[in-house]
Amino acid sequence: MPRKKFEPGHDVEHLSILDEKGKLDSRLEPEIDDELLLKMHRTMLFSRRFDEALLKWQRQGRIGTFAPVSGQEAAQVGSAAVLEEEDWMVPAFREFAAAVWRGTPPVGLLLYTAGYNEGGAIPEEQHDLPIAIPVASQLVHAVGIAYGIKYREREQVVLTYFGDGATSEGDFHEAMNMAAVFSTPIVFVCQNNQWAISVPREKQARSRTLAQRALAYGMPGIQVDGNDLLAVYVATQEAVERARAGKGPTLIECVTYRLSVHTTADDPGKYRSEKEVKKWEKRDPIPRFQNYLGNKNLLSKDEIEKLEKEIKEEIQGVWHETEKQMERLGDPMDMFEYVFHEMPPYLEEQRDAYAEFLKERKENHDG
Amino acid sequence: MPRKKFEPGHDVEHLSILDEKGKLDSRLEPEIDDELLLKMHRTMLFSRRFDEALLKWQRQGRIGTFAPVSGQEAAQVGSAAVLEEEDWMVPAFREFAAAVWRGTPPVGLLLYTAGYNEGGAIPEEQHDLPIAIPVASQLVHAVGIAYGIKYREREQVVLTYFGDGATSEGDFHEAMNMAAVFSTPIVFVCQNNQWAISVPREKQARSRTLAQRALAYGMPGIQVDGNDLLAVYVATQEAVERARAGKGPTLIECVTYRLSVHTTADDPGKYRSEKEVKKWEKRDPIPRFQNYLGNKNLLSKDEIEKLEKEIKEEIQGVWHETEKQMERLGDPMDMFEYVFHEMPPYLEEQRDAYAEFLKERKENHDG
Amino acid sequence: MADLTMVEAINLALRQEMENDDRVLVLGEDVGVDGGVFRVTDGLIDEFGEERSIDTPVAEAGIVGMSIGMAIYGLRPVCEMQFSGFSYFAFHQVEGHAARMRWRSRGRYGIPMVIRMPYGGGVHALEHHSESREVIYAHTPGLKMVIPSGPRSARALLVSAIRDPDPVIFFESKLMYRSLREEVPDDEETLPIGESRVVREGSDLTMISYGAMLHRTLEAAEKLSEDDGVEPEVVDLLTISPLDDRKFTDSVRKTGRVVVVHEAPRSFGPAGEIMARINERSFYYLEAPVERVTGFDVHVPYFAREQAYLPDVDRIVYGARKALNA
Amino acid sequence: MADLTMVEAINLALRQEMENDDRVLVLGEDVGVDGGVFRVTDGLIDEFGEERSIDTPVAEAGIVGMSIGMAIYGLRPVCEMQFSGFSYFAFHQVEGHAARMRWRSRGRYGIPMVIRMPYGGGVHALEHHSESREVIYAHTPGLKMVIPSGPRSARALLVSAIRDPDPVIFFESKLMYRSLREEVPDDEETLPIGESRVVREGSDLTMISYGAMLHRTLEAAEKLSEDDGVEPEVVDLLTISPLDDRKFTDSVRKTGRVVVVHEAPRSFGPAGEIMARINERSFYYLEAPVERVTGFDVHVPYFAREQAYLPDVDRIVYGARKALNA
Ligand SMILES: Cc1ncc(C[n+]2csc(CCOP(=O)(O)OP(=O)(O)O)c2C)c(N)n1
Ligand SMILES: Cc1ncc(C[n+]2csc(CCOP(=O)(O)OP(=O)(O)O)c2C)c(N)n1
Ligand SMILES: [Mg+2]
Ligand SMILES: [Mg+2]
Repeated sequence: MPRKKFEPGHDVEHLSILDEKGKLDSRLEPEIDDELLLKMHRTMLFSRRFDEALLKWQRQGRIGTFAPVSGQEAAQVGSAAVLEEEDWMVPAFREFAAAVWRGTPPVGLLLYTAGYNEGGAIPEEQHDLPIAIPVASQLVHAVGIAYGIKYREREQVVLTYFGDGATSEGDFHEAMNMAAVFSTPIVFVCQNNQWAISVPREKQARSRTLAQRALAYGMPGIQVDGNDLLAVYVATQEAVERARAGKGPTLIECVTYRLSVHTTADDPGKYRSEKEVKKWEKRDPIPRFQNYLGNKNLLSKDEIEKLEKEIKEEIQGVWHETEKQMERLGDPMDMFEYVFHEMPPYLEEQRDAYAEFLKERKENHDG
Repeated sequence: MPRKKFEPGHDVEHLSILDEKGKLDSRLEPEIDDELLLKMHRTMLFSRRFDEALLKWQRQGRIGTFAPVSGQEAAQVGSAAVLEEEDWMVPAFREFAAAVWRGTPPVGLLLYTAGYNEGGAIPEEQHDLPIAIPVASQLVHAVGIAYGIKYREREQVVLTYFGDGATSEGDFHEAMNMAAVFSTPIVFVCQNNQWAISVPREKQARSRTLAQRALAYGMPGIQVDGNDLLAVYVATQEAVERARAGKGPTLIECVTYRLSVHTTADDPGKYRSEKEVKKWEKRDPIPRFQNYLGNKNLLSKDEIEKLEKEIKEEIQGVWHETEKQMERLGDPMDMFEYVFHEMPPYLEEQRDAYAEFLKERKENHDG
Repeated sequence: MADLTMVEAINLALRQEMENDDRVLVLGEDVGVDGGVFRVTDGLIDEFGEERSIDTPVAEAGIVGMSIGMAIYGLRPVCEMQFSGFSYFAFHQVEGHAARMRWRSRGRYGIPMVIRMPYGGGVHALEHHSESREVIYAHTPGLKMVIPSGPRSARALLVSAIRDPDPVIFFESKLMYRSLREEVPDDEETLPIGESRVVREGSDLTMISYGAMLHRTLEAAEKLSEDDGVEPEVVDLLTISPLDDRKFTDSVRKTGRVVVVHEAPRSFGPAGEIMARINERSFYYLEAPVERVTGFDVHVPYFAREQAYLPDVDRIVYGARKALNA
Repeated sequence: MADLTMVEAINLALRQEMENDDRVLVLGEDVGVDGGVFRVTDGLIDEFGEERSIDTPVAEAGIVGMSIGMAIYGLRPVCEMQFSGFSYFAFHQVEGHAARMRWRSRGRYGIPMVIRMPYGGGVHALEHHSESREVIYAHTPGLKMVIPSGPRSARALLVSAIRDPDPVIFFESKLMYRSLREEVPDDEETLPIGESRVVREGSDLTMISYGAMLHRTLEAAEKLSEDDGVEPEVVDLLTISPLDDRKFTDSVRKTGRVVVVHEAPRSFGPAGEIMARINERSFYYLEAPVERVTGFDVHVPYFAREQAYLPDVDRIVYGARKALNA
C-alpha cells in the first residue's frame, strides 16, 4: 500500500431533471404542490419583468446602476423556495429574485437602486441580510449566523448565494472551511452564471466543476442544471434537510447564465459573443418551466398573458409608489444616522455644523 | 445521465517508501547518488543540532524567540534537495533546514533570531525569499515569481513551504487557484506537522487529507510520509519535473510532526500529550534515514559520531562568529535604512532629529 | 479587590461577562484549549465549553466575518486577532461590514462585537508583532477604538466594549500584559467609551498619551517636575475614537503648551488628529507649537533595536522641553 | 500634444511604458479583454497580449501578492484594484509585504510595483465604490501614495510611479476619469513623486487640496476672488506620502491663513497631518486656526445624498471665510 489512491470521502454529482428541451426525468421529479409551483413561476416572471423595467429606467437616467438577474431566476427561486420563513437568506448583490421570493418589497429594491439608503432596510420579520457588494464577503457572515443557530440549538438553516467569480476569493475558502469544521447548518448556493464581469468561468478556475471545491472541505458538493427549477429545488431540499438534521454544510453549483449585462455600466459586447447568448437563451429557465406547468395543465397561454398584464401593472405601481416616497426622502441630514446606535458627540457636532452651513446658505440664497 | 457522478479529474495518492519501521519498498526506491544522500543526511542532522542549540540559547536569554524545525527535517531537506540553484525557494517561518540546504549562512539565521535585521539578508546568488511570518501570505508571492518564470520562458521552478494551519487562510486558496489558472511552474509543499500552535489538524479542516484540496483547483495532489525523506524526494521530483515541463503546479502534503515547541513562547503541555509526542519520536526522520544509509553501507555508527562532533564544533563556530558580528551591529540609525531605495526628505529629517537627540543625550550624560 | 496583571484583568472581564450573559462568547486562534498565546482567555474553555470558547482555524477574515454573523444572530462575540499585525487579513470585513452593517440595514442589524488584539512594541517579538496602527481603525467610520492603559482600565473598558451595541476595536498593550499590576475590584466596573481622563494634574504643560506610552509619559512628567520644576498635566485618552477632546482642550487652554506621545508612526498618525483638534479648539491659547514624540516612519526594527524606535522617557522629556522652551 | 481625458492619459502612460520596457505588465480583474471596467487598460491586450495584460480571478490579495512576486523576479507589475473600496482585501499583502520586502531582505528585493485604483465619490456608484481612504496607505511606512489631479499629472506621475523602485499606491479619481480634458504631450513626461505644486498664486489665504477636490477648491478660490476680493493661493499636493510640505509652508508663511480640503472622512484624516506640519513649521506665522473642509465621519451615502457628503464649492468657500475672518 505504499503508493495508493486516496478517496476524498465524497462524490461530486450532477443533477438535471427538466432538461433544456423540456424533457422531464419523471423518476427524479419532486412532489411540489400546485400552489407552490405557481408561486415560483410568478416570482420568476415578476423578477424578469422587474429586471427589464429597471434596465429601462436606468437607461432613462431615472435610477442608478444595478446587477440584473435575468437568466438566473430558477437558480434563485428554486433554492429560496425551499427555505422556511424562519430560515436565513444571505445574498450577494444579484439576488433580486430571491429577495422578492422572501418578501422584500420591490419598492425597497427600487429605492436602493435609485440611490436611497432607505431602500436597504430589511422588514423586521424577514431573516435576510442586506445586499453585500464585496465579492464573497457575505459567506463568512452566513457561517456566523449558522454557528449561532447551532449554539442556540434552533431548527433554522442558512442559505447563502454567490457567483462563480466569488469562488476565487479567500473569503469563500475561509467560509467553506469554517462551515465544515464547525459543522454548521448552511447551504452554499453558487450561481455559476459563466461570467465574472468579463472573465469566463474557465479563466476563473481550472477545476472541471465548481462543485468539486467541496471536496477540499470534506463537504458534499453537487452540480445542478441551474436553469432547471426542479433540479435546483431538489438539490436544495436535500441540502437543507442535511443541514437541519445537523449533518453540516453542502455546496450546490447551479450552472446558469447571466443573460443581461453584468451591471448597467457593463458592455458584454467587449467580451462575449451574441452566439453564446443565443445558445443560453434557448435554455431560459422561464419558458422551460412554463412548458412544464403547461404539460401539467397548471398554466395556460391565456393565464400567462393575464399574469404578464398583472405584473406589468404591479411594476407600474411599484414605480409610482417609489416616486412618491422619493419625494419625501433625500434630506441630507439622514447621512449622519445609523452610523452608531447612539450618535457620538463628534458626529453630532459635524451634523450641527453642516446644518448651520445649510441654513446660512439658504438664507444667503433667499436673502 | 440526469443524476451522475462527476470525476474531479485527478486522483489523490498516498506515497511512502521507507516506513517508520525502516522497511523499504525497493520498487519505489529512487536512485540518488551517494554524495547527495550523505549531504541530505548531514543537513538534517545539522538542522536538528542547530535547533537544539538555538533552544538552549533562547532559554539562556541570549537570543529571542524562533520556530524550531525538529521533526520536519526530511520534509524540508527531501524537497529542497530536488531544486537546482537557479530555482526559487519561498519559505514560511520554520524552514531553517531548507534554508541551510539552500546555502543560507547559519550566522545569518542566528543574527535574525537575536533580533538583528542584518540576519534577514539573503546572499546575492541565492534565489530564496526571506522568512514570511504572516501565515500563508508567501504563497501568492511564489505564484508571482512562477508567473515571471513563465513569462520569461525560463527553466526555473518555484517551491514554496507552508503548514497545515496555512491551508485555512484565504491566501492559500487564492495562490493555489491562481497558480492553476495561469499554469505556473510551482510546487506547493505543505508540511502537515499536525498542529497549528495548539489547534490540531482535525480542527483545522474536515477533509480527510490536505492533499485533496488540490482537487478544488484542478491540480494534482499527493500525500506523502513526510518523515520519509525518500518519499518526499520522489514526490517533489515528480512535481518539479511536471512544473519544468510546463504542466503546472502540484500540491504535496508531507505528513510530519513538530517534535518541539511551536515557538519558544509556547507550552505544548497545554494542548498535547506526551504520549503523542513519543509516538512521533519513533517516526523521527533522522534515525530512520541513518538506518537506511547504514543498510546501504554509506554511514557507520562511527561516522555518525564523527559527524556529530564536527557539527557541534561548527555550531560553536557559528555562535562565536555571530557574537563577534553582534558587537559591531546595533547602531540604532540603521532603522532608517532600506525602507526606501532612496531615503525621502521626511525620513532624513526624522533620522537627523533622532541623531541630534542622541548626541545631546550623550553630551548631557557625559557632561 | 485583587492585584491583577492586565492579562488577568482582561480574563476577569471576559469571565464575568460570559457568566452574566450567555450571548457572549470568545473565538480566535488558540483562544480555547491553549487559553490564548498570552493566556488572556485561559480557563474560559473549562468554565464555558468549547462552544463558547472557540478555537478557530487560522483565518482572520473568517474569524471577524463569523463574528459579524454571530452578532447579527443576536450573540455578542469577542474575537481575538492573535496580533494586531495580522488583523489586516480581516480589514475588509471590519471596514466593509462590521462598521457598516447597522447603517446598511437601517438599524436592523447592529454589530455588538469586540475585536481584541495585542498591539505595540517592547517585548522582543518577531516582525509584525510590534505595530501600533490605531489610526487605520480610528479613521474608519462606524468603529470605536479603545486602548486601555493598565489592568483596571482594561477590565472596565472591555466590559463596556462587550456591552456596547456597536463594534469596538480593543488594543491591548503586550508590553503591559504582565509588567504591571493594579488593584481591580471583584465586582463589576465599567468605564465609558469615549471619555479620556486626567491622570496627573499640572499647569505648565499638557502631555497627551495612551496605552503603553502613557507610562513613559508619566515618568517623563515626573522627571520634568523633579529636574525642571515644571508641573505637566497628563491626559490618558483611553478611547481613540470617538476621540474625547474635552479634557485635553481644558488642559491646553490652561497650559498653552502640549506634547503628544504615541508609538504609532509619525506621519498621518494619531497626533495629527489631536493637533487638529487643538488647532480648532485652543488655537488662541497656544503659546508654542505642539510637539509630537512618536514612532518613526519606519517598520519597527527587530528587537535588538526596537527600543530606539519607541519613544522613551528621555525622548519624551526632550520633546517636552522643546514645547516648554519655544 | 493631444487633448485627453484622464482615462486616456493613464492608458497612454501604460502603453508607452509597456512599449519601452518589457518588464512592465498590467494585471487585475477585467483589465485584459474588457480593458478595465473604466476602460483604462483598453487595447493593451491587443498590443501586448494576454501575458502582459492579465485577466485575473476575483482575488485581490492574490493580485497584489502575485505582483509582489513578479516584482521580486524583476518585473514591474502595475496591478489594478477595481475600486479602492476593495483594496482592503489585499491590505495584509500591501502592509505586510509590498511595503516591507526591501527592508526585510536588506535591499535584496525591492518591490517596484504600482497599485492603481479608482477612488472617491461623485459618480452615482454603489456602496464601497466612493471611498477616499488615502490615510491608510499614507500612514504605512514603506509605501508611496500618489493622487493626481488631472489627465496630465496622472500620466506624468504614473510614468514616474512605474519607474519608481518602490511600491506606489496610485489613486485615480473616478469623478475626473472622463469629466475633464487636458493637453498631454505625446512624448514622455514625468513628474517627480513627492513634490507638490502651487496651481494658483495668491497672498491672502492658502488652500491645500488634491485629486478631485482640487477642482472644487480652485472654483472656490475664484469665487472668493470675485465675491470677497481676496486672492487665495492653492496648493495641489499630488503626492500624499512622502508629503511635500515645502510649498504649503512657504505659502502659509505668506498668507497666515489656511483651509485644507479633502473628501476623506474628517477624523484622523489627511488634514490632520497637514495641520501638524503647519503647526510644526509655521506656527508663528498663523493668524487664525486652520480650517478643514472634509468628508464627514460617516459612510458615503448612497448616491441620492452623496453630494451632501462631498465638500462642495459653497462649503469650501464657507470654510475659507471662517479662516479669513477669524
Ligand atoms: C471584493 C470585490 N472585488 C471586486 C469587485 C467588483 N466586482 C463586482 S461583481 C464582480 C464579479 C463577480 O463575479 P461572480 O462572483 O461570478 O458574480 P456575478 O457578477 O456573475 O453574479 C466583480 C469583480 C467586488 N464587488 N468585490
Ligand atoms: C496571518 C497570521 N495569523 C496568525 C499568525 C500567528 N501564528 C503563527 S504560526 C501559527 C500557526 C501556523 O500553523 P501551521 O501553518 O500549521 O504552521 P506550523 O507553525 O505548524 O509550522 C499562527 C496562528 C500569523 N503568524 N499569521
Ligand atoms: Mg458569475
Ligand atoms: Mg502546523
